[in-house]
Amino acid sequence: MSNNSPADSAERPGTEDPLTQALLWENQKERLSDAGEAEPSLMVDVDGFEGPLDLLLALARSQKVDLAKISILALAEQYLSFIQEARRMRLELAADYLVMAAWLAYLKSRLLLPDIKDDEDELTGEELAAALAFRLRRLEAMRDAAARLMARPRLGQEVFARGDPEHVVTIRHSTYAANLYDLLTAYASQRQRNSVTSVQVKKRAVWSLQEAKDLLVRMLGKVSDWTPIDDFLVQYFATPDQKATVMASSFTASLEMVREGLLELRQSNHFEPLYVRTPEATNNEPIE
Amino acid sequence: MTDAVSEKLHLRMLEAMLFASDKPLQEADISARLPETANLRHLLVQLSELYEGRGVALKKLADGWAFRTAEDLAFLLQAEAEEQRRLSRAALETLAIIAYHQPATRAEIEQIRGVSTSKGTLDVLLETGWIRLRGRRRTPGRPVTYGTTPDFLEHFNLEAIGDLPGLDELKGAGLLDSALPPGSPMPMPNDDPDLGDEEDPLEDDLFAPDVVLEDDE
Amino acid sequence: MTDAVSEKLHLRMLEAMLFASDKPLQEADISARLPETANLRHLLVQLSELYEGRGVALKKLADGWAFRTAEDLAFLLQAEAEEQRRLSRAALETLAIIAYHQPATRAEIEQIRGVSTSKGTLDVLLETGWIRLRGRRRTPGRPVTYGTTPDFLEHFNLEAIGDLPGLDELKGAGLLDSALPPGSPMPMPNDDPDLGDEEDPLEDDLFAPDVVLEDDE
Repeated sequence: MSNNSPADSAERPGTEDPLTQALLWENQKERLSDAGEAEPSLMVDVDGFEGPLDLLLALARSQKVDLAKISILALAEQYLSFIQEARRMRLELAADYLVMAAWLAYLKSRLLLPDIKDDEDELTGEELAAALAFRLRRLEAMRDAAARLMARPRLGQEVFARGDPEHVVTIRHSTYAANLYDLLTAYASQRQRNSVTSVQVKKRAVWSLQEAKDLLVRMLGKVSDWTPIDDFLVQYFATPDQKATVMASSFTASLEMVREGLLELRQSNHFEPLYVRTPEATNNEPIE
Repeated sequence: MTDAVSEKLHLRMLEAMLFASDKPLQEADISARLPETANLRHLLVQLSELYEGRGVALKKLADGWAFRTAEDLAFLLQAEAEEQRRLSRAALETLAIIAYHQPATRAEIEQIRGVSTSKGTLDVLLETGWIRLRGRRRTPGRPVTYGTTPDFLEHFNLEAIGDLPGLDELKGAGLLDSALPPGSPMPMPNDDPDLGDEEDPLEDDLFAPDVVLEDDE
Repeated sequence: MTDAVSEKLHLRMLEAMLFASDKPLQEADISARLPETANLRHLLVQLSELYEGRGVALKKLADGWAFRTAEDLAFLLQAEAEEQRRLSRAALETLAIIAYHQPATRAEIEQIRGVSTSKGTLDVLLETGWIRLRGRRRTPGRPVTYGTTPDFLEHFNLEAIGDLPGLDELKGAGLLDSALPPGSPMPMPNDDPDLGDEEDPLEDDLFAPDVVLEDDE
């Protein structure tokens, strides 16, 4: 039935080697052209083809003429008889091969029948044939281009780069971006944040009125002469905030004691020192 | 320094930089590392001449310059040859189509090959680093466009995409025109990293490298 | 082939081999890949001479022969990359405190910020060149004092450290929005290079941990 040995055809699909494929391709082409139309059964093996266009191209090359001058009509007939043969043998063909067959049958009819110009937009048979010829030429051109690319002296195959490159050592310098606004914002916000978190209410040392009065009673018991009140209090003026509370409390206490007749106060003028003594009447004990 | 002395120094600097690198260096990058007074074009010509006929040659590759072993010495260096994955015929054709027709969509590749492209074919090519996803075509469905990379040029020893073998003939024959039938405008393959009018960038999230945020703490 | 022609070919082969190899080549390995007639010793001398005074030199290293960049051009292989980095918030605050409260010790900075300062923060600031170690505070433990540098003034466009705006001005600029408690101290920053009364110079041995006891002769 087929001239292809089973081993030959089995080898074809799995092959990845482009060179081997190219050789197979050449073999196939030769077989196609040698056999001609006398033995169409030869061409039924479609395993080695990459779709209907590829098959058409192989058939076209079997015409041994320039693709530009190829007879599309003959090509269409060749393809159709190929498909017919395949069907006769009940071979399974992929759908796209059949679609192409249908299209070629249509093309054939358009080429054989005189052109009926019923639709301006419709392409004539010749135009359709030219389009197909173009596609075949273009596919072949791309195939040739691939071969020419692979035939170039390639890096790592035929030409070589420096095997031991001396790599550039990158020394990184960082430059930092920050402007005055960033700086001030950072300062202001952290000052503010911190002022909120660190406010502590200090426990203030406060003399109560009673404490001041007790102190005055103890100290003034033996004062018969006018004496500046500060002289008694100075020993408690250790810190400024204590001074304030001592003065305030003892002044208030002294006023209270005057009202009670326990004490006399004298001040010559505003902001002058305040003098204090025990009243004569109650000054029962001589101090001297 | 006299002109002759400084020129000699510049030539040595150029030689050292190109020799040290295994990748082509762009002229702008070389200039940045040479003194301002250096005339790079002139130096490159001089250096090329210096290496003419030697075992190593200065080549203009992938829009840059690089030293490569002389092509005729390939036989000598087969010990260094890298094991290369063999590409299937489908992959080779697809690569050629992308190279000559870029930017090209999958549909365009399939239209030229007349057969659907298996996912594996594009994957294999992407893995070689020779092709890349460029962007999206501004047409319905916004298909991804493919193009070649600088590594492609470097691997195939090409100065620029315009130096693809047989490009002028293909153009002249109208075979790079994807429209049927052969029409007037003859497109040129374009591997410009900048997207063309008909391309949109890929989505940001699709293949964007992670954005690295710097932090010094 | 005349001797001269074959010698030239051998020289090219040697050059290409050494160039393409990913490691230095031993003489035995080179010989094995050269034609038998080649005189390797002679070729190595010739190749060395060819590269004399050039940007690349042929070197005999411990494990064989290899091309290396001329030593005086090593600087070309060092790229200086500048990267812009933003200061972290912690670093900015620390910098601001040092600027306003200098001379300031780490403990003082921490007291003002209310959080501990990582070593990294001060390191980053030292790297900016905006702060410096000034001296040591004359207090127990003799902690290092930090202050700003002239670079700081220059970067932030200040004529003198006293030009930093005060609290009232910060408030006026809307940077401080709520009132600070009355009596919040506004420091008088001092970046005088001469050390103040409360500072000792840094020891020569910068990080000598020993506390130096003052002698009161």
